[in-house]
Amino acid sequence: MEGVVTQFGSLKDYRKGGVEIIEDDPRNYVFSNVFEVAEGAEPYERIAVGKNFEYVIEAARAEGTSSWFTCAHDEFVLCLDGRTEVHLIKLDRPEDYVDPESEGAVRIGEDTLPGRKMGRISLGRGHMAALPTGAAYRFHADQPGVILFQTIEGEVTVQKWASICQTESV
Amino acid sequence: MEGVVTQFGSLKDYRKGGVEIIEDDPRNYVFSNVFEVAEGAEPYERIAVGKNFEYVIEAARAEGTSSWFTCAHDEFVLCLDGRTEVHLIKLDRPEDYVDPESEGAVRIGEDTLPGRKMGRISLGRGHMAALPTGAAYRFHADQPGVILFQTIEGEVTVQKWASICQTESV
Amino acid sequence: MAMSEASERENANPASTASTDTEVLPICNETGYRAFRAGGFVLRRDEYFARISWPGGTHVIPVDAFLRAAMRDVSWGFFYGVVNFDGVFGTINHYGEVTLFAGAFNDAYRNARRDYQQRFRSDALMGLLKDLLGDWTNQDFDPFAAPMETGQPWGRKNGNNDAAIDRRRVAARRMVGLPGDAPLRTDEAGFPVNRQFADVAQDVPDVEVEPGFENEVSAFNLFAYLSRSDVTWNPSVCSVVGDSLFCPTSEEFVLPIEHGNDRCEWFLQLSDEISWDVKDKETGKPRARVLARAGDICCMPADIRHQGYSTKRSMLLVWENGSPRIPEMIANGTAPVVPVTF
Amino acid sequence: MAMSEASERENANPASTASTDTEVLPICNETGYRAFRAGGFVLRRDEYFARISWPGGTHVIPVDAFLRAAMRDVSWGFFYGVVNFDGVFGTINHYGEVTLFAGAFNDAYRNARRDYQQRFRSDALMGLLKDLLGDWTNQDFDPFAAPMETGQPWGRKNGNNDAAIDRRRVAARRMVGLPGDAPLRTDEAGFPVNRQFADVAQDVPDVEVEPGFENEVSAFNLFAYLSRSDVTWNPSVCSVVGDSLFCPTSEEFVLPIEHGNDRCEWFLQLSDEISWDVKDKETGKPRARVLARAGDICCMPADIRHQGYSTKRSMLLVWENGSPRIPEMIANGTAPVVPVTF
Ligand SMILES: [Fe+3]
Ligand SMILES: [Fe+3]
Repeated sequence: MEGVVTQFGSLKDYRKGGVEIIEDDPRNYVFSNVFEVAEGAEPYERIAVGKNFEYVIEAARAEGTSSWFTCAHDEFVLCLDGRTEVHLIKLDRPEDYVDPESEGAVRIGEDTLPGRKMGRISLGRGHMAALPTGAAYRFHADQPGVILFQTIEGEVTVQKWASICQTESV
Repeated sequence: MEGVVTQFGSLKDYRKGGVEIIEDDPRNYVFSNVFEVAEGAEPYERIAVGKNFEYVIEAARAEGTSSWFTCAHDEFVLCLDGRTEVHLIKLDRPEDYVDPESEGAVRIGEDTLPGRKMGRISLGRGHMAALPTGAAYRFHADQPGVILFQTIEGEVTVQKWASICQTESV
Repeated sequence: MAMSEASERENANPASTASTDTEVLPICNETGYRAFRAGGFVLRRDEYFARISWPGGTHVIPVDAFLRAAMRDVSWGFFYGVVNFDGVFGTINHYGEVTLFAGAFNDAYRNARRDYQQRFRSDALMGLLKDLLGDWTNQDFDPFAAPMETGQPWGRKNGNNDAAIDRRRVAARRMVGLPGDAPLRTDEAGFPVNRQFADVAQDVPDVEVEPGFENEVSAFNLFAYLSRSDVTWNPSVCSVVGDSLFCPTSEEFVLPIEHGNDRCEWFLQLSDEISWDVKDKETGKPRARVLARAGDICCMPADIRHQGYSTKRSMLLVWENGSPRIPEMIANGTAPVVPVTF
Repeated sequence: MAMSEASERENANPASTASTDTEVLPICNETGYRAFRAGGFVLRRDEYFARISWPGGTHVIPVDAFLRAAMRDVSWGFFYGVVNFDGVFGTINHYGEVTLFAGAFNDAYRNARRDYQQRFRSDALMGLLKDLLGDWTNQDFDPFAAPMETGQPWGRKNGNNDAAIDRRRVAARRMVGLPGDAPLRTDEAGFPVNRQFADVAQDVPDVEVEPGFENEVSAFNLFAYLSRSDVTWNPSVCSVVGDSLFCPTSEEFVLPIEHGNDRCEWFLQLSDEISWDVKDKETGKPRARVLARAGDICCMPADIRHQGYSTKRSMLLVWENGSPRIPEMIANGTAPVVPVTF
């Protein structure tokens, strides 16, 4: 189709929609925008933008190099803006870093981890990568970008719904 | 279009629909079927099947020769079944038969009327004829048929809504 | 479901002080369509939808449905009563003035006080809607036609179809076919028999006229006349007794509006069948479903809205009372809701 | 707006004692279509409409809308919660059993006690609906496609389009593109880039894998994957964390159903924009309108029904929780209406 333009958002260029009320409370829709959330976030602060029982979607600003994370279950990361590198290490003893029965990612306070290098992924916009159980992962972005996690609520999950969500009818 | 069949009703072949109620009174719809009404009618009995303030639609069974009618305003007749002849006479003194200020048709009890012959129309199914002001008219049908009048309520108008209209949900 | 000549005349009311604040907005570079503003309402179209906004609200209607509805509203001169384009948006005729509304006949909008309306001079809003129809109708789409008779309305601006949307509705003064009155329809005049009425007899009444009565003795084949209608859901006056108007029409697919009656309206089904959805005029709640087959006659009460469905193209005689005293009676609440009680 | 693998499995519940009384009726000579019966419901189609009847009532739905809705209901295995084909007719999923209803989510029908419903074994009703879709879909019509991508559904029986209606919905077990999991979409596999996503980059992530980690280190271009979707409004599972299902989909024109949620459902708009009409689940009264643009994320509460409008084909990530304990919580009323309070 001639001249078709698919509008993806970015940190620098997003237009937020919103909830227009007829008879309801806008809070019921838990409406936010991941670029706006990432704009106001610290690098790699994992802010919940969606929550369904224990499951969450976290949005993060990718900027510079993150600390290492690990998790006792699969997670997935989706790049929505910029270019982000994912570094993966197979931990020798993941249970030293995360309770195997636990849920959600944990942040590791060390820079060098005992394990084997699994690989490196460079994610562009729209790319999704697996963050497999038992791996440690960290990110690097030369320029600010936005990534999204499909995971479970855990100790790294930041919840500040009242400050990110729409509370009044547009 | 191949095999298209347009369904017109007739005295011998009509299928009545009806009102299916969700929350209402079927009487509000004044629902009847002109073929059913004509089926149960005397020849040329002009039974109101529609009424809107003073205006009416009358249905009649056309069968044999009718008496003469006249009217102080235009009327129209529509043939819905069979073949009906309309005979028209320009009355010399219409005011002898109908009050010029009156509404609705009047039946004339005479067989021979003083006036000039205007013409004769043979109506088939779907044909409509004018019954102009100041004319006398009568009908002849060899076989039973159905005609409809667009007119105003008058002395010949028979109203028996309760016996022709739907009163219960189908 | 038809309009009277009276209401057409009343559309031009020079004494009206209602708003004339309408505006044709620039062409959108992306879609090629113009936007249109009537007071606080802005109407835009894109590839698929008409998008309506007003202070405090927005609404979306698929553009096929929107154009079909707008075409009837324009063709009928805003019509009797309420023309609901759908459950939210529409017009109310005040005979000389017209209200454009959002949510005015929708319980939820009203209860939440989210309904919005503005009143315009009829001629001002009519001009805007005609411009809108001209701009938004592409060359392949005929908003008067049944879906099997027309192309699609979708996509970016692609030509015009002024021939379709500028069709003049014919109104007989006394009866179709009388000398000097509305003419019969013929192949030569551009009215071929519709594919769905291919079997309808085209015979003419046998008329013997004595000299001097050529203007009085007259008959025509109404069914043949209707078989040559080139539009759907567009009643036109065929015979007139005072304010009593026989307005037959040919119907196929779905009546493009929910017509909110302001008075009683009669339907005589001349051929085939139509199903009618009947909802409460004010709230939109379903009240009844009417199945009308050939020979069935019934009245739509004054407090309902109705929408019809006709698979086989059918002939419907809409019977209206166009008396100018009825708008007054409606205004002061003395018009009856049902025409007959028994 | 997606379904879980779990609910698909639950569709076959051999212990169910619900009705299996369904029947394929003979072909209608006039239209060429079969009729179908499920208990007291009889479904017929003609040139323009699906006509539904049940003891005490009838209903008409334009057949394009009906086929698009039925296609989703079948493809989703009756789905979570309520699938409203329109304001009157639809299905309720009980996970192994399914209710067919008329008026059950319509105030007027319920208050007048004119609503009607019957419960069936899911596999029995699913078989009937698949037969119906096969019979009622003509060769030119694709009920999964956007209007600008398909021919019309109208007219008498005219061939079949089994290829369109038998498309298999792909569900990833872990993530699309992992070895042995749901494959990527390519030209060769019959998934060209959709015309509306012609500008979407088809680059692939740069993946360096150390030997032995080929099953672990994996990434794919989700946007490219979605740009090659050949259907609209048909979420499919792309990545799975326990019961957390990412079910992205491409959307164009109108969501063919009003989806009545039985649980919270999240929408992350990945590209372009969708407008959502939100109505009360039980009564159908309008509650809100949500405009979602790229990057917007929001939740549909469990007590609403929603219908979306997307002009430009857009990418929507539907996020579902497919936990088998949720149907129990819904049944005993302990499932939350909103996912987060703040
Ligand atoms: Fe009407
Ligand atoms: Fe949904």
